[in-house]
Amino acid sequence: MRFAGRMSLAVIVALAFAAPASAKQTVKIGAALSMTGPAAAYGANQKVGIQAAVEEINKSGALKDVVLEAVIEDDASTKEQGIAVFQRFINKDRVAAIIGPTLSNTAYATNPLAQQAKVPVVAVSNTAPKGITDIGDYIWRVSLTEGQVIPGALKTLQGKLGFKKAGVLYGNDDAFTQAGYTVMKSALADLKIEVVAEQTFAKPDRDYNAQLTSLLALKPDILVVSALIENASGIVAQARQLGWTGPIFGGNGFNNPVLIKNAGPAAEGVYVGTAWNRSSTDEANTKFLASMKARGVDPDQFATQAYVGVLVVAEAIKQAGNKGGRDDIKAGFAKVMSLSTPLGKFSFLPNRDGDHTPAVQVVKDGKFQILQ
Amino acid sequence: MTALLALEGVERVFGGVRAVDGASFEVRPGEVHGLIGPNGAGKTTIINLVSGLLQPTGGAVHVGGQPIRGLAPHRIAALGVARTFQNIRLFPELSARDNVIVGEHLRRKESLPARLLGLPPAREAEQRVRERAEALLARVGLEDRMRERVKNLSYGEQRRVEIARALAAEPKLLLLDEPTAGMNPVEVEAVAALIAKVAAEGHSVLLVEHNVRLVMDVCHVITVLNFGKVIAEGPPAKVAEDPAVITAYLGGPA
Amino acid sequence: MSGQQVINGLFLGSIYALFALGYTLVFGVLDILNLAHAAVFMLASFVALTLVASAGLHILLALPLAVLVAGLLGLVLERVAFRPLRGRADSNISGLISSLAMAAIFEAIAHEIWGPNVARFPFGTLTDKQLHVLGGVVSRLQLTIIGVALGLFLVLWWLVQRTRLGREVRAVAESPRAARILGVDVDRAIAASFFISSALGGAAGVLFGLAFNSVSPDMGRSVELKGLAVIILGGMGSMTGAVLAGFALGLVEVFVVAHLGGSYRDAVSFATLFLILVLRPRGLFGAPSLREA
Amino acid sequence: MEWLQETYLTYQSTLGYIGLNALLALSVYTTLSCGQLALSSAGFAAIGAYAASILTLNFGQSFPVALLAATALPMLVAVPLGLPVLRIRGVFLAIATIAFGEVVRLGLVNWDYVNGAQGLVAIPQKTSVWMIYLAVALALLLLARLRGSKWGFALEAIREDEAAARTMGIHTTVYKLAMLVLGAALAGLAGALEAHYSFMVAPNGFGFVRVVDMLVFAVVGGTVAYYGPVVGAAFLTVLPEVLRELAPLVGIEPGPLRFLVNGVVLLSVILFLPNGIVSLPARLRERRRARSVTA
Repeated sequence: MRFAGRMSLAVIVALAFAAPASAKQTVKIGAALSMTGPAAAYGANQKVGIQAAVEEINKSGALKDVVLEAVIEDDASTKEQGIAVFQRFINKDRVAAIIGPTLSNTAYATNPLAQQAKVPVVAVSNTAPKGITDIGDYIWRVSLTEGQVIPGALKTLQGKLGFKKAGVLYGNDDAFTQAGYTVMKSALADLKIEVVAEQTFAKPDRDYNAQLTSLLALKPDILVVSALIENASGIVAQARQLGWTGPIFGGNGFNNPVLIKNAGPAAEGVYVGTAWNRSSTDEANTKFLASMKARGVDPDQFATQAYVGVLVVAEAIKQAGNKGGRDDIKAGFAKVMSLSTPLGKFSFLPNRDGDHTPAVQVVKDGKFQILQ
Repeated sequence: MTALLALEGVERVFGGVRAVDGASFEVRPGEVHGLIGPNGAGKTTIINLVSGLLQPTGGAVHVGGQPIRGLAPHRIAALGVARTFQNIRLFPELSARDNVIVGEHLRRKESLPARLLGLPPAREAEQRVRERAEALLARVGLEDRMRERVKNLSYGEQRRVEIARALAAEPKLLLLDEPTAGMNPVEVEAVAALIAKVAAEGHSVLLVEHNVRLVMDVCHVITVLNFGKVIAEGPPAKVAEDPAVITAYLGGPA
Repeated sequence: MSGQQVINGLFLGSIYALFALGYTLVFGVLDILNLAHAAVFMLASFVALTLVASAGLHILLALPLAVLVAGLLGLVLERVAFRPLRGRADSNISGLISSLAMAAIFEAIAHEIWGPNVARFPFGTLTDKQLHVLGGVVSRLQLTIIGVALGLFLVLWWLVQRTRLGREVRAVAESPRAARILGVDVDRAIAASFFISSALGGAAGVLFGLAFNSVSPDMGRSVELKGLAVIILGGMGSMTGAVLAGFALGLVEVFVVAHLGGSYRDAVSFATLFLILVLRPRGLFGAPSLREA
Repeated sequence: MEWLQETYLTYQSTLGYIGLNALLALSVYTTLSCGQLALSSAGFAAIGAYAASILTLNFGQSFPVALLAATALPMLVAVPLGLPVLRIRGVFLAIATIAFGEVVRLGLVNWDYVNGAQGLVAIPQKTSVWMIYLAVALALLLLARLRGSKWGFALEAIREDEAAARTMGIHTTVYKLAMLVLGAALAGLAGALEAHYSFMVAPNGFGFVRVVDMLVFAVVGGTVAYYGPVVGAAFLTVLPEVLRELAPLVGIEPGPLRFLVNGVVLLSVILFLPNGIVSLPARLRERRRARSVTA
């Protein structure tokens, strides 16, 4: 009798726990981020963005019974571990979608595996103009390529400042900065801007005085720079120290609060062509900034795009009728239209690249401001 | 009959110091030739010059009538010269037997493809090499220490392995640099007998040695060096009475 | 080459020289490469940054403290990664690897404590004024760094040439066994070399962080291989050589950037390093070891 | 059964990379086996990877042809590299070969034909795991067959005492060069296999960090035995995946701490197991014997 009683109690307890669980459906989203290695700084920021988005969506109840769960793994900035993480997500964690990986070079190695396994991938920081979404119909991208941002931004800027001669400086040992340079070069050619000289640096470098001196000696009207943030603030500071007071133009890599923090007054007059207008007063953006502030984070573009990556996945689930299967999400992506995000109204292009309005910002009074 | 080894006015200068200063002497086939002299007389330098680890700064060394100037050590070894080292340079992590097997290097004419394919002839050849090495170690009285790593052997045992390793090349000329240093009297006796026997088999020996009794017993000819110069040469009995030698050894005005 | 480029080269060279000075000291004494030197360089920079930014110390107080910490890290390195290997047959290979392991550990710790982002010293840490010389601009900070590099070189030279400790270190460099017979406390001399070496590396790190306003867990990357080039160029274990080679490499790099372009800079450095090792293994400045420093 | 399949699918890339890393570790081991620390393997792997990828991508060559070229080209480069460089000893050889590797990497970064830092992408996946292990098996067989032969003993002699080996008539330069060339072939082959396994190659995959990894595989596994590098590569390639598994259980988040464990493992092996993991069984046996003697 006593035994039976305990049994029935156990059954009741089990049922009590099982009942809500059966109604709730957990959808796992894998995030392959570079938390160690050369790209560690980006992975760390992306992680914050992803966690924030997942928490907010779950709390809002926008997906009804679907609960998102982020599974975050470190790819150590290598393709070897990137591949291992993807296979884990695909076969072991059985995630419904994958966000990442941080680096384009890793994406070339990992995304074909997801394509083969029919697992949708959302790239949130791959900006290589070619070859990412070309991998297949399961590969989607939130991050605008430099090709979508730089030419328009340079055109706007030239209309305002009227420069004719540019000095170009770029990091040639990094896929991101080299791709950015290629875009800048053709954009400058299209605008018929003379390039007085090109100089390069390597990602570990912290001294750019020699390159800047030889560029400035040729009297350009503007410095056009393709650099990641760890180089960007140093380049800006050293250019100013060498007496350069003219405009400096940078791409997505410059869109980072660290630029202002580390370059200080030297950052004044830096123009940034970027996917994310951090000073936008759009509600989605102000809400995002507030929520990040509450977490003690001053977000950069990487955090923002990662955040939007989760929003886009959530929207896809919603569009698929609150179903979180792999193909549901893939089908849902195609229906994401004018989604309100911190990046602006977001849609996908037919080639699965992201589409929203890029911005040109200028650093003024110690703040990023939209170029009026 | 031409000399197996001939030094003609050999010089070697180290940063202004003349370690060997115009030394000339010859070693004939089948001869045990002693090379003695006080510390720093240039004996080991001569061994290094003959084996090619050092190049002379002047003069000429001939092995079997051929000048060896500029020849690398392995080329000199191929002329039939093998040596031991004053400060023992065995391959410490290898067993005694494997050390001796390395010594057989030049005598082994095996085919790499046969070996890589693991063909029987290659295996048989290796079996023979092993047996020869074991026989040589038995000859120096180390039959029960063959599998031991040489770094675990005693000083005297290591010296004997080195001699066996040098003999494994079946050299025409054997250079022994203080082969009995650190040995007990019984071991010294055995080495003396071995040297005599090796010479009887037709090998020539150039022996650098501090143990004067041993040198007197086994050498046919002795060359005495002092400050890099030859100060006496001849049969043991004659050299032992040479006043210059006595002065050099006992000190005092030369 | 313009006056500005000469200044650029001298400034870059002084950083290389300072980094290589400590590097070459240990290399000369122990004949092993301490690949954790760049990690100590980085940690010292973070320590100074924390002392200035969080504890509010003046940089002139924080610098010596950070240098002291770096020296202590050198002692830790010696104790953990090198002393246990001494006397092992392959000690130069295993020492190289154990120092790599320590570098990974140091870097992971820095990463954990300070995060992966590039940090900078607070504005106004050192009042900075622009000066005009040689037709170019130079900041007082840059001049200070060049001066400190030369000053530390002189201090080290005095330490090695004129003090008892220096004599002991030189004796150990010559032959540890002989030194021991002569009554030198070899362990102490080696530990002292590590302390001095790492302290210098730490000083280089703090000055580097100040000069470029760039402190991050991977900041050592930019100097670790260049530092190798400098110590080879200068001749193993030669302190004068390291300083001269540091300045020479700085000037050559700037020259290459000015006349061939930045893409060739590192390739030229490494090709030069390669050729020197092949053609003149004792280094350009010929001093083959510490005793001629 | 399903569990087995899931496990295989999850870890198949790790399995492939164990083999690739084993080949790369062996390529460092070949020169280490005669006492030379040459760190040129990343450069050779880059040459092989790019040669093969250019052949399959741009010239439509078949995979076997590409693999052959990727093996042969580094060998051709190794000869003129080795002749001057192998005269340098110890740490200096290491530095010279690091410089070589950096020059190769920087050459690729500045070579527009291969897209510079962005590398070659969309390389067809032609490598199967069995091919990798066939290559590993052949390399191991080759090294095993050398052991105990005239050539194997010559290599050991050079490792132990080069000058003494020369007086035994061993042409040390030829041996050292042969091992560098063999290592170059293994590295080139590994590079080509990896490129056609992971869809892409980029210069940053072949920098100083990578060659250090290869050396670490070899040393952690143990260089006293020819199979040591394979054991080391297996251990260290699996380690991050094991940590991934364990991390949540002990509350470690993905990030720097995982990196720390790697450093600690490496240091412990160097300090406490100087002959690498392969010497562990012997060490344990010795200890047990020592204990039974004292007891």
